[in-house]
Amino acid sequence: MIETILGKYNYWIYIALMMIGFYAMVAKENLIKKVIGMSIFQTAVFLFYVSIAKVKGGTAPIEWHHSHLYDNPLPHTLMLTGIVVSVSTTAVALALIIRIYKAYGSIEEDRVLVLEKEGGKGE
Amino acid sequence: MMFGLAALAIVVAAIMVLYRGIKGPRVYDRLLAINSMGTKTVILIALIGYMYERPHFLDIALVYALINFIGTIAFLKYRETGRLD
Amino acid sequence: MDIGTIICGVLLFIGCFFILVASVGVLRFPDFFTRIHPAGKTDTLGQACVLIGLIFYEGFDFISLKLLIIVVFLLVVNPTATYALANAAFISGVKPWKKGDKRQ
Amino acid sequence: MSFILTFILMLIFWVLLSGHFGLILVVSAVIFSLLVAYLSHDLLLGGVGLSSLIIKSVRFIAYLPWLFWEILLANFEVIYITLHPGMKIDPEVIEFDPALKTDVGITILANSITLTPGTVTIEAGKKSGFKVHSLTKGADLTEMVTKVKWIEGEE
Amino acid sequence: MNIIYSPLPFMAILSSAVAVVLIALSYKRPNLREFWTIAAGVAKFCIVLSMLPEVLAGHVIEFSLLEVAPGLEIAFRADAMGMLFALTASFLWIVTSFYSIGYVRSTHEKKQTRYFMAFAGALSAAIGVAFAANMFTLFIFYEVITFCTFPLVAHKETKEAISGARRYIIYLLGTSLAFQLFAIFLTYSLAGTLDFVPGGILAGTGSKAMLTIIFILFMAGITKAAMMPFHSWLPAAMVAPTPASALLHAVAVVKAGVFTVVKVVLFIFGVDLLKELGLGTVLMYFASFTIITASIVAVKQDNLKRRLAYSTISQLSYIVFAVALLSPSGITGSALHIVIHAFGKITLFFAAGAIYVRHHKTKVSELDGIGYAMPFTMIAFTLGALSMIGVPPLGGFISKWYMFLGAIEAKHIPIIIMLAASTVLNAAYFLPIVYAAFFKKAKYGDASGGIVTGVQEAPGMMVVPLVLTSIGALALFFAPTIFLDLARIVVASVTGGG
Amino acid sequence: MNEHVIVQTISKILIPFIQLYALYVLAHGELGPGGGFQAGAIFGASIVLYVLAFGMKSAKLRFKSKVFDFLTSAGVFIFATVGVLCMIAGGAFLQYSSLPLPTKKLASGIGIYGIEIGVFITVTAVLVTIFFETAEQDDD
Amino acid sequence: MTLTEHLPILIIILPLFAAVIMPLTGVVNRSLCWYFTVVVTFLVFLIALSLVCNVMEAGRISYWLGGWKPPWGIEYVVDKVSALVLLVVSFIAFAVAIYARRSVEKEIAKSKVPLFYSVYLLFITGSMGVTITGDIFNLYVFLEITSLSLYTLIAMGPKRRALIASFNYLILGTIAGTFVLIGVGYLYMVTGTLNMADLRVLLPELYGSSAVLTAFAFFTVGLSLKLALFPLHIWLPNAYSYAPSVVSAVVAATATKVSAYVLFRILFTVFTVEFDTSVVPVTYLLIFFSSVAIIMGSVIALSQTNIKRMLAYSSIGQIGYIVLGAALTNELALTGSIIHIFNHALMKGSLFLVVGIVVYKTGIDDISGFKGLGRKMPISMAAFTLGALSMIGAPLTVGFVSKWYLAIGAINAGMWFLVPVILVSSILTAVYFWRVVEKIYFHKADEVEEIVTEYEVDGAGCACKRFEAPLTMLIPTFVLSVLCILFGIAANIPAGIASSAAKMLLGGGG
Amino acid sequence: MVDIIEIIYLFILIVCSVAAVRMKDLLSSTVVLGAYSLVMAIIWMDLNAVDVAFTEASVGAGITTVLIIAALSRTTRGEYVPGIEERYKTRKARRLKNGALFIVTLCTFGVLVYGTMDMPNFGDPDAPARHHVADRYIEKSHEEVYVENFVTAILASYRGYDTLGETSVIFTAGVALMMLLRRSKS
Ligand code: NA
Ligand code: NA
Repeated sequence: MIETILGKYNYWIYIALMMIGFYAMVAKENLIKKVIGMSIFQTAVFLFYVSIAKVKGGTAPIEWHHSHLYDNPLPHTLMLTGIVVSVSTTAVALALIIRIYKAYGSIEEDRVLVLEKEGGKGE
Repeated sequence: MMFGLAALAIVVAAIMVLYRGIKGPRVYDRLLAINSMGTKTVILIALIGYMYERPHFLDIALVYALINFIGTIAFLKYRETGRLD
Repeated sequence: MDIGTIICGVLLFIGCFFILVASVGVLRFPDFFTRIHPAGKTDTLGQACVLIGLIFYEGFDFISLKLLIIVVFLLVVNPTATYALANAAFISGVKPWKKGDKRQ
Repeated sequence: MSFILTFILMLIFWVLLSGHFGLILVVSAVIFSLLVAYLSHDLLLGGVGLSSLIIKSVRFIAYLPWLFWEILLANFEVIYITLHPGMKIDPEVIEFDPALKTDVGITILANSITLTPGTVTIEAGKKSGFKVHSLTKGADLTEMVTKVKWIEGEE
Repeated sequence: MNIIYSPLPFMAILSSAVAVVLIALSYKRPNLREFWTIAAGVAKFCIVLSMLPEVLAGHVIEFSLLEVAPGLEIAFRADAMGMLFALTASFLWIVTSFYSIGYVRSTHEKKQTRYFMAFAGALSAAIGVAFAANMFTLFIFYEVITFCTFPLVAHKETKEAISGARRYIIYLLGTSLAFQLFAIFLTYSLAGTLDFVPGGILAGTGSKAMLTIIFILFMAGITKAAMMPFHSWLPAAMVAPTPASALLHAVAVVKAGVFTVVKVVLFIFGVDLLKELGLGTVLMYFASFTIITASIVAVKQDNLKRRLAYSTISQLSYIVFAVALLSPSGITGSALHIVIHAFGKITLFFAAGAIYVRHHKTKVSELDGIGYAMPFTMIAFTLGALSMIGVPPLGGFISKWYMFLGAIEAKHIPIIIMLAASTVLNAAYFLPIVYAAFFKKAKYGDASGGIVTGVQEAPGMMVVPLVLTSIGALALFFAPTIFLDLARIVVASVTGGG
Repeated sequence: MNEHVIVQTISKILIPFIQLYALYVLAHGELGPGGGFQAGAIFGASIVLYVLAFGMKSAKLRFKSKVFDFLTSAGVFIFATVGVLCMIAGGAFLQYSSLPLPTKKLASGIGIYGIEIGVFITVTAVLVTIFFETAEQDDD
Repeated sequence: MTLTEHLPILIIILPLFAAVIMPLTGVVNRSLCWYFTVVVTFLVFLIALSLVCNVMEAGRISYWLGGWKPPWGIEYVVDKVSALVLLVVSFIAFAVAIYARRSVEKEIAKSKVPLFYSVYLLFITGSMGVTITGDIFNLYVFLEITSLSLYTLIAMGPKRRALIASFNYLILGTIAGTFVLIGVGYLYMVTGTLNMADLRVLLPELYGSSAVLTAFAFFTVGLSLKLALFPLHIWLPNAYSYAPSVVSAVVAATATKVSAYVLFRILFTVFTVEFDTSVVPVTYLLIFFSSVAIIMGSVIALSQTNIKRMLAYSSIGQIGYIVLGAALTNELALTGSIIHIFNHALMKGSLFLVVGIVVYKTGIDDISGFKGLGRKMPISMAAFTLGALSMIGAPLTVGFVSKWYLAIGAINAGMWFLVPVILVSSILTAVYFWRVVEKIYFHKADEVEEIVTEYEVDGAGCACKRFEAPLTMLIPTFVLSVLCILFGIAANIPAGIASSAAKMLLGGGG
Repeated sequence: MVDIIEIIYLFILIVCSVAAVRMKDLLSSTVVLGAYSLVMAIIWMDLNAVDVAFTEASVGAGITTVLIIAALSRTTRGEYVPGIEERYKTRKARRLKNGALFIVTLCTFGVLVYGTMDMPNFGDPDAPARHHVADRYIEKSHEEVYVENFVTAILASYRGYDTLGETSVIFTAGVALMMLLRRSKS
């Protein structure tokens, strides 16, 4: 049991981070907070992938005459893609937030919905 | 070992600075702290390179230094003028 | 142990000491403008010491050149960032702490 | 002029960074240095004559040892203050106008002040002059101002 | 029994479908438009007639159009049962067309093009139901009828019309989707086919409970047969113009409903299986209940068309009842009643329409003495009514006679009492109208308030058709041969030659 | 910032070096960490720094949005074209070894370099575009 | 390699090239963009068509990207299912592209039209990439291209509410995408491969592993979110109803279908049917949720007054059908499910296109806006009616064919109690569509006429009579709705493909 | 030693993320998110993920932070804090929503924890992920792709097509931003 817990500490942290991000993403009313949550949520997954790649005693996956034990390069590669996707999504999200603010004068989800019903513009 | 101890010392320093970063009270205090954390990150990356005996990844340290600088400038510009353009 | 390693050790020790003290300063000082002193310069010097220590350890090759570039970069960029911080705070009306004021 | 200079500088910088000399890399080095020179030569060296550049650079390099010494001193002072249980500080803001002519001069002075004795520049400009935050009262900056003025040259 | 492969059944359907397009195209020229209607009717009737000799000779005409998906085939088969329905429908369409033209022109209805298009479409679909070779094809045309008749019901576009039409479509579509389709799904997955086979396809395929469920689903799903409690769409649909009601009640819709019931009973389940399950009796009692209840309700209606509507509900259940006897004479009676009721009921509706067009009367209580103003109409009405009651020498008597025989064959003696009672009730709601029309003093007036004197018949385009259909109702008593032969062929096939 | 002098001066000095560094990262992607994405981001960062120090107006005079629009497309185009060239040369999409070059090593090297350049161009252009579009205020 | 062998990559790379060049084309000549889009989507459609033919003849096609043998490289797989989905997507893309011209002119700012077509093509590229790939990580990448372009397209809607709809979709879409990514990670962790075919070989040994189960759970939830299965559907109604008309149409016809297809792939080709039914009883859960979706989608649709919202909720119900068929895991039901992907694309596509026409002509997207349009736009309204009949599942329409297979499949699976679910929803569908049809043909137009004169550009003065939409809009709309009937009558063709596809999926091929 | 640093940093990561999410001042929140990225960088380095560290530094952390600031500059900085009255009014709905979301989060958490049980231990050299496909990348990429960085070998050659997809994602984002925010000049 202790072995399971200690042997996988990276995974526990990744789970915790993911949940923090996830909760912020869905529960926060402020749209920018949602984006911040999203950022944490996604980096948590990167952490998971990179943790898979780790090999005890392994070294960075770049050819090196001293070593024959490398970490797994594939998850690293995959996460480069993940990072790019994350940034792209963030950019689009922020653009939408700017537009929402322009249209409603607020970036709070519940306020915006109220304003939508009333047909007005905040602030 | 030597590098490890040094790294640990810097980690301790980073924790102290981070405390200031989270506590504030002003956003400037946070910024100051985070900027300082950024430079510590640069040093740590260099040290980790030596700990793994693969120091040729200093490019990454350099990028962090650069990004840290640009980030700080961006924060401050926003703080002063309320805009980035 | 060769001489480079020893010099490196010494420099690392000094550097780390500077950095730790700077951090203590950031924690202890009463306001933003006083905190900026340790953060802006003691830190910089500490970092420079550590990196120069690494240069001594490495000897002269392309890696130490890169370390040197980092040192120069930090020395150029850090004070600028410090200045920018201080300037922004000052302009936006943060009042410097005077002796006898409350801690912030 | 500045284009060629920038190109050479960039090529040197590349060699410092790279340390590899394969065919593709060398070709890239030349092309990319040209590209950067084309894009940004006016930023780095816009409108500076070669001779004044050399003079100023030499003077600046000569200024550096003194500066490093000052930095070292400054740091010991800060360490002393930081670790002293009584925290003997009495900050003040000093205002003065060093009457520097060039941006580079102002920059050098401001950054030097920031790095040295218990002082941090909080404002610097041609019009506004300098404002410096000092940890203790009575900081003396005149020597530094003189040295920076010397780097700037007398024209 | 020979199978003849020929596209004739499909062409019978197609003829009026083509007419739909032609009618739509000639919307600017009413005379041409009406010409297409009549021409298509005649063509259709001729095509159906041309198949008659073969069918009477005991052959079956088949045509497979296409296979929609494995197991789902659109195919047609003209057999005796279908012929019976198709002959009636296609003949009555011609008559109804003339009557419709007269009706809409004299009431200046709007959207006449849509009206005739829907009319032709509904007829196409009715023939499709008649000639469907499998349940899938039948279901398609069953639904097409619904959609084509919707515009007829909603024709007036008043609030009342639209809400009546809405109820109409919800009932018909809803139940057919919910129950009939469900039953079809179950049937297919049990039997692996949906073909109509004399003697049924379901025997020995599923548990008793499952088959019972399927049967109940079918009966609940064929709402067009207007068995209680799924009958209320029919009175609601009375908002339609009268010729449309005539079409609905006598020819297309309800007949398609009872025809489907008969098909399901005889060709999906089969006489033997139903007897084994004991479901015929249950259905019979249900039908009997509807016969009596609807008749009682009809007696209370003052609105003429509503009274006719409840009469229809009751009469349809005769057909269901008769087939549910599962005896040869019962099936014969059922098949014949499809035809005979059609002639009788269409006459009654035509008469109601004529009264409305000429005198704007819709209520039974307003008809005192109208027999003198509209002698032809009311005599025809009387013939139709007597046929409905089952008085000789009218067609109605023949079908009722076979039902009696069937009940005796099936040894359901108590049900004979029900037949008798219903006859009395039929008389109770029809005869007072006849009595009032001819023997009560006229107390109605025209627009100026004066007493009407002299004959004031509806236009000839309307009167001639209704006289014709009433003669038909009469003729069916004296010369039912063709239909009787057809019915016998049906009986022979479904009871295994017995 | 009211007084840009220091940041501006430092930026002037730094920007060319940052740009060259970005290109260095691009060129050395096969040898060490980094490659087109990172290089593009760093190059983009240099332009962001320019905007921060000198303002958007000055930046837009220097770096035309239209040029970046073009580059945005050009990068992906180059990448995909490399793939298609491999196809034309008889291999699968992006099968560098089929490129008609003397050695496989060179073919692979050129192919990878080609796509990295494509990536670099798109990333630079897009990051700059993104920054321009998000940072610029509506003043009217 | 011959051109034919390259078709699997060309079908992706062609629209990608077009998307990339589109903004530059816009600089040269803005009106060129539309022609360009139409030509490209047409070519893509042709490629899809020939792929379908090739697959039916030769079976599974595998394309090694970069020439690397899978599992080391990325593999493209065209089999009967993916070919069919490719065909659907490309056909809808083509039809909507033709339609787009006038609608886009009206709804999108002029300077953004080239960009719009670019993002449109990216969306198509992404959708097809997701469909054709045989690599689970590549799937994630293309899923994200699809998502990003979709967020953008939705945000271009004319009302400000579109922005919120888009943002909410972005949040949920990111969660969905990241869940898929986690699923990919867990599978990779325990097997060491990303190739679907390879995973299928390696996974059965590990079926007991909790990591595999977790991967499966994340895939299922993530994809259910993407395809808007009932409790996870909340993003869909707003996204569909506030998007520009063109986008609503193309999204409703393709996006959720593609996600559903991906779910099938995970359920049946990465995992095995035994796993889905016995190791984890996920199929029962899916049956439950899809049944709820079928009913709830229809019930909520019933209460909508906005036509786009009504169609959106109707889609939620229809998605239920697709998932239900898969969850029943027998050949007939799965055939129904696959054929419904195709059929629903046709009918929802045509319905949304008609709504687009109405919005284009009258500016109203409320059901009451349809009053009396039967006479004014006879062809559009005929198309709508055909679409509505298909949705109801009237025989001889495509809708009937789907329901037929699903119902028979359900009965064969011993779950005949699902048939009432299907039938009740058909009735509800009939009710809410009939309201509209009734408005079209049996109500008199009220205020429409006045608004018409405002919107009517070319037919000044004849507002009271016909104001049928321009041909570029009318033709694709009508073709789609006629296909609803055509493939309802000649259902043998798609049913043949679908049933062999279902066989393949259940047999684990592909 | 590296492990100790890593563990410490992992905990700091949690602290940063919680702080970033909870702070009311969005600018401070962003600042802390910057710190989070820096901490993450060290973890990448500890895990030998140099390319990830590089990318996260240049593409991820830096750009994201600057973009969020840009967004703040065009919207508003403070998170809206409703007054007591408003909070009181909406408390039921809020509690219900947050409760439901909390349960959803908890469920996800549960599944993840469950999934971790059968995972290979962290750093296990015999883990399947390390072998099968990855072996070839490590052993052959020098002869097959002629590249020293295995990550680059995969990224540019073995899975080069993914990179095209990735570039398309970036391209899509670029076009999206032009569509959403660019003002039409005429
Ligand atoms: Na690299
Ligand atoms: Na790289």
